[in-house]
Amino acid sequence: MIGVVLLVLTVAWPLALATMLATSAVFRGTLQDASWWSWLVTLAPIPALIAALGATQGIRLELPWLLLGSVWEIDPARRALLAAAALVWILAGLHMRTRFVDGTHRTSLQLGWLLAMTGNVAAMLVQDVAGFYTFFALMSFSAYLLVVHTRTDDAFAAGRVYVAMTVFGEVLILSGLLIATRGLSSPLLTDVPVAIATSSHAAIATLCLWMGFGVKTAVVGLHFWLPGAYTHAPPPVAAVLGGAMINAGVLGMLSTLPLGTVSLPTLGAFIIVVGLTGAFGGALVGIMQHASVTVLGYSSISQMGLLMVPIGAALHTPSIAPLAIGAVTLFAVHHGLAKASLFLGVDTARGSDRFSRVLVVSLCALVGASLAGAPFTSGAAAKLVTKYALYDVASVWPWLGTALSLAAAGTTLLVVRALWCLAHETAEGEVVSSWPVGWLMSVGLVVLGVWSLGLPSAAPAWPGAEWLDAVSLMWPIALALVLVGAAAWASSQRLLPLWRVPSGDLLVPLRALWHWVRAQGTGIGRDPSERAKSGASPTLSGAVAAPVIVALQSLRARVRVEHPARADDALRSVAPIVFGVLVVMLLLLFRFGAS
Amino acid sequence: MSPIPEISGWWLPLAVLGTSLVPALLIMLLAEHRQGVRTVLNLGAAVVKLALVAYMTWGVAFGNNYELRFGMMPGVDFVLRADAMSMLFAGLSAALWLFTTIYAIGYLEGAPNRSRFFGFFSLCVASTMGIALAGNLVTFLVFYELLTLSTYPLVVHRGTPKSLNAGRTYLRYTIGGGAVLLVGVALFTSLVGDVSFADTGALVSEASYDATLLRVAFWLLIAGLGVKAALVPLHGWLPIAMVAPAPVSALLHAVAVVKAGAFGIVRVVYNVYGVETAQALGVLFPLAVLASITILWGSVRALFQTEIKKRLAYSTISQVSYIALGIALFGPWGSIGGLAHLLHQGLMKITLFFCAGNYAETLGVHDIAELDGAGRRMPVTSAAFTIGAFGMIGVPPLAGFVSKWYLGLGALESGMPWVLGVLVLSSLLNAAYFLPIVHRLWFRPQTAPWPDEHSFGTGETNRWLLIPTIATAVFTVGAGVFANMPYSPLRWAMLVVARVYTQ
Amino acid sequence: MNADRLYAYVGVVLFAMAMYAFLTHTHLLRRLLAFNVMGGGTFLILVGLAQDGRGPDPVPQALVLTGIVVAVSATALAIILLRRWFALSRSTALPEDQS
Amino acid sequence: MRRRVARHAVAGVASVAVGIALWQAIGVRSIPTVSLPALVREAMPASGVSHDITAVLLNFRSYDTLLEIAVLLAAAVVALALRDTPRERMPASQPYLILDTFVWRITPLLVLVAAYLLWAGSTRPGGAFQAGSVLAGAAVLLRLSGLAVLSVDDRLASRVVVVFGLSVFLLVAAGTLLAGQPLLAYPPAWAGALILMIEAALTLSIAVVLFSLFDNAPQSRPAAAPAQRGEA
Amino acid sequence: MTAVSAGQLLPWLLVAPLAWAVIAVLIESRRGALTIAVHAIGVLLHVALGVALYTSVARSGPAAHALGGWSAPLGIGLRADGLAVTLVLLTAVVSAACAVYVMTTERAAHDADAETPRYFWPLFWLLVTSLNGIWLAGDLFNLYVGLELLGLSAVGLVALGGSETALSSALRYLMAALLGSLAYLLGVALIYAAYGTLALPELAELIAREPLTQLAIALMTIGLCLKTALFPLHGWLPPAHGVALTPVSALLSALVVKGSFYILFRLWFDVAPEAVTPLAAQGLGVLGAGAVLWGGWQALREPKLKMLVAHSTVAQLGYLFLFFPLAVGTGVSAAALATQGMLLHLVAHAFAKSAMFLASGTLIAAAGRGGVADLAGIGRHMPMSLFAFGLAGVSLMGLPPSGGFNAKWLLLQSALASGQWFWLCVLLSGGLLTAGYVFRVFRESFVESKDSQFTPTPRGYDWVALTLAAMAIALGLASQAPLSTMTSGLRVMAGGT
Repeated sequence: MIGVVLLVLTVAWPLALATMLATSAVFRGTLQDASWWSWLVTLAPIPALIAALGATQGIRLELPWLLLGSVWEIDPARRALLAAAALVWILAGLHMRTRFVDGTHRTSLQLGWLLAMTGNVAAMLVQDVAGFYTFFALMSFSAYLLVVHTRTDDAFAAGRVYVAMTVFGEVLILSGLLIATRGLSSPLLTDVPVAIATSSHAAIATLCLWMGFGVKTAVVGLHFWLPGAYTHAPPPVAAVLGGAMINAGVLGMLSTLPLGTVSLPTLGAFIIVVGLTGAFGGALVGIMQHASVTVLGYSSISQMGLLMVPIGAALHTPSIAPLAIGAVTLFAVHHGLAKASLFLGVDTARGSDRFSRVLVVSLCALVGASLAGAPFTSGAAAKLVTKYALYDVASVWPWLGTALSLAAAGTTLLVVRALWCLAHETAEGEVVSSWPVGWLMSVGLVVLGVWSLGLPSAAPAWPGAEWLDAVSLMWPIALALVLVGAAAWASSQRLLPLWRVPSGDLLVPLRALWHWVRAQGTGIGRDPSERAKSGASPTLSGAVAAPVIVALQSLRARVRVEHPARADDALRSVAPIVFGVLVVMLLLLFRFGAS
Repeated sequence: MSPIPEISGWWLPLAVLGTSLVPALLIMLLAEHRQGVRTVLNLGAAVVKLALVAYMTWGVAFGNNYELRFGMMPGVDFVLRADAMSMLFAGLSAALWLFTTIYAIGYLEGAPNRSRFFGFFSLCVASTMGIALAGNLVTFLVFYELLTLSTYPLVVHRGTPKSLNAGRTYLRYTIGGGAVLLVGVALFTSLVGDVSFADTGALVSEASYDATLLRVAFWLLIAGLGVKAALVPLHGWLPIAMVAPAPVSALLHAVAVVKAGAFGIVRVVYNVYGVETAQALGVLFPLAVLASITILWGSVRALFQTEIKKRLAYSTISQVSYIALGIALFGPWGSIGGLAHLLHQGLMKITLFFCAGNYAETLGVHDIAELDGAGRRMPVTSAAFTIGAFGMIGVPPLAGFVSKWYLGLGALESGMPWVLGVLVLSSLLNAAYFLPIVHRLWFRPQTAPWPDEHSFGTGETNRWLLIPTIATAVFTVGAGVFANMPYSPLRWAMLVVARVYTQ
Repeated sequence: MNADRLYAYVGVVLFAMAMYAFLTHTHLLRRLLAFNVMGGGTFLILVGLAQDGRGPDPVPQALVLTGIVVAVSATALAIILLRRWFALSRSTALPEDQS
Repeated sequence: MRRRVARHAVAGVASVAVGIALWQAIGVRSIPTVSLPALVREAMPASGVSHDITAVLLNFRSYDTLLEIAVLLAAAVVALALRDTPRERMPASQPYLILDTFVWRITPLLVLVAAYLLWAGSTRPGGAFQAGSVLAGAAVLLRLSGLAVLSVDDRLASRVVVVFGLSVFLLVAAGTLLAGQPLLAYPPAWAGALILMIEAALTLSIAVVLFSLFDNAPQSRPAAAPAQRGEA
Repeated sequence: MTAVSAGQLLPWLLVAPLAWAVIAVLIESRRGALTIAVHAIGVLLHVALGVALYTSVARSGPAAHALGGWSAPLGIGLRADGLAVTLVLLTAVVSAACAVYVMTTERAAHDADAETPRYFWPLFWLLVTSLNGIWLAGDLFNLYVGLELLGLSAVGLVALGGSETALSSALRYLMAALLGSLAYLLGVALIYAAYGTLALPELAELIAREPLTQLAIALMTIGLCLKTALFPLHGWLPPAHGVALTPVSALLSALVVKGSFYILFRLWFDVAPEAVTPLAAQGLGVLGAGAVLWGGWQALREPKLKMLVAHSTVAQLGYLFLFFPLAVGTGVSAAALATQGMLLHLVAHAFAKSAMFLASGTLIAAAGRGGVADLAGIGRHMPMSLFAFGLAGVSLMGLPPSGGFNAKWLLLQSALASGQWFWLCVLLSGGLLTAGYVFRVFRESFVESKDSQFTPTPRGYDWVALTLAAMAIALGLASQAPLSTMTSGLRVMAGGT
């Protein structure tokens, strides 16, 4: 019973807070300014956290009247993700609290925070397709409020890309779900992989779903929104984006892709290739960035690329799916916490003086080591589990292990680059006056290791000794450090070419293309008259339409003429003629009409 | 079987019709300054009608039949009948009429010609009710034309040259459409006879009729109805008719005119031909194509509009065709989607038009570009607008999502997966033209003073304008969130569809 | 050819000629006269043809009497209108016939 | 000019066509089977008059005559309605001895003729219309010769005389109806008297109406035009 | 009333209005209350007679009355079948409405301008008499006299306006009427020569297809077409109907032109179905189509309101003639449908057009000038008149629910049943054109202009017009009963010709 109440509260409590906030705003109240209120907002995910940690047996609640029939459930497999998300939200919230109380645009910030958080945690406990999709959308769209929080032009530009990509993702997800669940009125998430397996459109459905969620997880090619959003949002927002919300995408993939139910070798291979592209590409572009948050953003792209590898492999070879799912879950939890911690670190550093900054950067280095997969870190565990899961496909792609290790090197480079940037960034943004509790706690969590959160019970047998294999873990890091050294030397000698890849990479040429297309197509869809007014050159369609329009207008002019009906007068003056003609006609018709 | 006493309810359809017909006449006779009486008449009639419709809906759910039938002319009966399908539309009209009436009272405060306005307003709803309850094609035609006539004075209400020209365009389309519909009905009747709407189609054995002529009749009917339903290329009147006062636009777009067309298409496909016969005749696929083209074209045109109401108008063109699309998707899911959208679109679009009206009345804002920062000045209206816009895009848990979900299912079920592409594209376009507005509302600072601001005491705008806006917005959310509740639009659509398919 | 048949034929000729006149003249008085001649022709046909080959028949004669009264009334009415029209417009023809 | 030619051509063709058609049709016609003269002869005894045409006019087809009088009334009413007000009196003409004498001599004679025609109508050709015409002719003659004849104008007396014939006719008609008989079904015994009475009344009215049609015909001088009313 | 049979009632419908014509002449110089009272009694009596006759015949079948006690062919018979009594009732109602309109004018007459012209009432009653005479006539020659009475009183009513245009219109009308009557009379002469009788029932038995008969029918047809203003012989109608006084226009358009059409219908389908040819029927149909299109087009361009309505009459009369090709030479069901449609159109048009004329007159009286453009902004001041105009327009356009719609529907069905698609287009285009000119008026009236001045008009005007218009609408919902009365016993219903 308590469990059910908790479950309801998880969603209802933040929603209630949001409602109160909106009401207060409408009536010009001052709720949003109150200090106690900011605590409520910050700690709104507490029910979620308690539910996630406490629900060892699982809680289930059926709400047939809701949406298309809804089922809420915390099952053991998702507890970790839910707990991690709740934690990230709370920790980031602690960083946001000062902004809640006296930042600009408080109301929309708090509202966005609450709603996105609700969507995020609810998406992790809703089991039916419609409900999941609903909360996923709630999270995605509300996050816009957070992304554009600073209201700068850059933020708006980033927000626009974010929303566009989100909508794109949403419709892809919807299509995927529809294709997958054809014939099911109110399907559960668990039905989806099964349904796909039997569907004749399995590949299409899978692709749609993967791409749809791939927007959220910033799969390469769908990642355009990420650098901008991370860069221009406040770092705690980046923390929840990259630490919690991203995992909703991961969960979406895990829940809906037909992992283990059907073999889609081509698609699996494609996903692996794309993933690796993301992993290396993200690293490559990331190290050329100049802002710590941007670098961290590319790190997310890179990490998520890595995460795609087990997913692709599981699609390719269904038998490894259980292991892969466990690995991905672990990876996601680890990455979420670590990335959040790093962003919070950035937030802390920005508010610190020079001395404290050194401290902050060094602590961040600890977290970064975890991200890079240094031994005895959660990163190492994630990496090893992943490798283990991929063991069975090694025969297909023997180079996969190496690639993953190389990618770890890339991660290391990114971490170093991020820390370097962080250390050199001048203090900007809002100064966090209070003690950065959230960040410190996050560092603690990461350092202590994530698996204490309770690893998925469905996880594979623990790969005992192998994960102490320090060599396989260390050489990529070492390689990276060598590279860093080389780079530092080259830089000091001014040998390093000053390549700059703009933040947003491929988006830049795409945007240029879009502007060009728009310029070409200005006339499309306008009324012909408007087009004529704007002095556009005559078009083919205009040339075709012109005679018709002229004809119609002259006809109209004829109708409009308001003078006495001359035609009738004319007829009247020839009335005798008409009569005569008709007489003859009628006589003939009668005479000869019979035959 | 039925908990309601089995009354021979011939008077119920009549009463439902009368609750707006009688007030219409009374109001028209009322002197201009008798505002109190007029308001009481308006609201009283709306409430009574809602109650009657609710009662009837309840009865129909339990299988009761309410029918009024008498000979209209040789060979043709005048039939008013409440079946599940009619209650779908009647319920929508009755509910939204109440809100629109409230809204209009506030909107027209102090304006001239109110007796005329509300008279024709009521007449318009009477026609809508008649369309809903019509039990055969001729009766449908009667009210369909009555609708044209009663909406014309509303469209030209302002009496400006612009609105008069709009009225002329409106008439050209609708009267022309009516004529085509008349031919269609006449042809069908001459082929089959005066048949009443039946759940699985009035056409019992299509084999005994000339299939080509049946097809011709079908397309004539669709062409006639397509004018009001604003199917491309018959949609030209709709954006132009935007010059009408906001409550009228709301009525035209959400309840009355376009819906009458859409509902007519529903009737023709399901209750006249029967969906299975229509499928056998091969007319559903072209209809789906037509609807798809309309959906996309409307959305594309909407992108280029700079006026709020015009953008909404093109959006309507696009959205209403979802209904036709759902109908054309053979199979229960598509039907459910289409029928549910009939209601959902009404809720969402009326919300949007209310909001547009609120902006115009309170701030004097007509162009999208002038909306910057309106969210701060009018948060409730803007929230409602946001809900409506997101609903249109199909974002869950709003009503639009539910329709799209079932339409999508229907597309796949009927073997027209490309329709899914249309839906996706349309959603993207919807987002592309709605989200910038939402963005302006909330995230852009106000840059210029409002063109024509009115102050309404403490509230952001006139209470009469605000309450219906909130109500419909809440319904938009409710229809989605509680989609699976009994008597929700979705469930009612399911009930209807369960009776439409024979197998 | 008996007298009655002759009446009928004369009536035909009168009717046709008067009809020609009625259609070609624009002067209203002439038209009126043409009308009266036409009427005369008709009456001749009515009586002549009815009696042709059947002997005297009082019915058509009575009809013709009635017809004459009617024609006289019509003529009188026409003249009244015509004179008034002429007084107002100084014209003897209808507006569309005035060159 | 072209129109004029066309008008003549078409009118010619039409007239000739009608003429030829009539001519031909007359030539090939068949003799009818129904014979009204026989029926008339049969019914003559009950008609109240001995002259068959009068019988047809005022008994067998008296309804036609009733309507015919109504037609006449219509013309008279229009004449009254359109008559010039105030009426310009015709200037008294110079006395012409011969004319005056002639008129004075002939008028009583005409009245006498009229009376005879009226009376004769029941037995031989004659009747109300003929009598009335003669009377009206006398009045016209008087008026043309500038002699004092009362004009038929708006006065009640004039109007009474104008409708007198029709009134009598109608009263008889109503009487027959009230007696439970068909319209204008005279009781055979009264038929002759009733017909004569109607004829007499009609004669008076016809005379007055015909004269009024002459008398009230608008003058051709625009000065006399009455104030225009109604629609322009 | 129960004891009086329909046969006994018949002559009263002629005697009563004729008596009132006489009375009207007698009390002509009196104005005001007396006139109103006397004529009100007459109108009431007339309506009562009409209702009594209608109910009696509708209940117990057709009636006949041998005038003078002489049965046809010697005497003249009156006969009242369902169609005739319906038209009698129609005449009673429409003429009553027009009478009330005139009485309203008289009551409200503050200045001489609004006064009824002298001698309106006698002509009015003569007109009513002639109409009743035509509806009930059972004799060809009697019809001629009736036609003449109708024509002369109608011409007189037109001329009452007294203006130059009124006179020229009246003259033109008279010339057309006279020519038409003569053509008809010539036909009567030929028929009598051929069959030796004039009584319609006997003729119906006797008539065969032979040259003389056909010639007679042709002549009568052309004469009646001229009097019915069938395109292109309609030239006289618009000026006459447009210039006449408002209630006169209403009477003329609603009833008078129907008189000659009624005779034509009787002739073709009751008396001489054997003598007519499908080709001639097609010819009439083509002319009818021409009328629909031409009249509509002219109305669309007409700057004066009443002329517009008059042109509309031309167009609407065209619909009546579409009946001929649908009923001659077609199947039974097509002919029956066409007959029903035509008759219903006749009645509906009478109501609608009289309402429209009365409403137009009121609008013009309020605006002070007769142009459509002068109505700009009148909507706010004269809503009731406009409403009546609109309701009438609905019926004319053939939009449901209205008698006009039902009529159009039946004609459509007939066209479809007989496979004559061409008429379908005509029916439709006619409706669209009608919509065009009706809404032209509305477009002006909805203009919101501050500077236009309108004189208030008596409320009674609006009620009269509204009542008539409402009847046209009500006919759309309840056309079954009147139709079954009208068509009962018609030969054309039993089988096409």
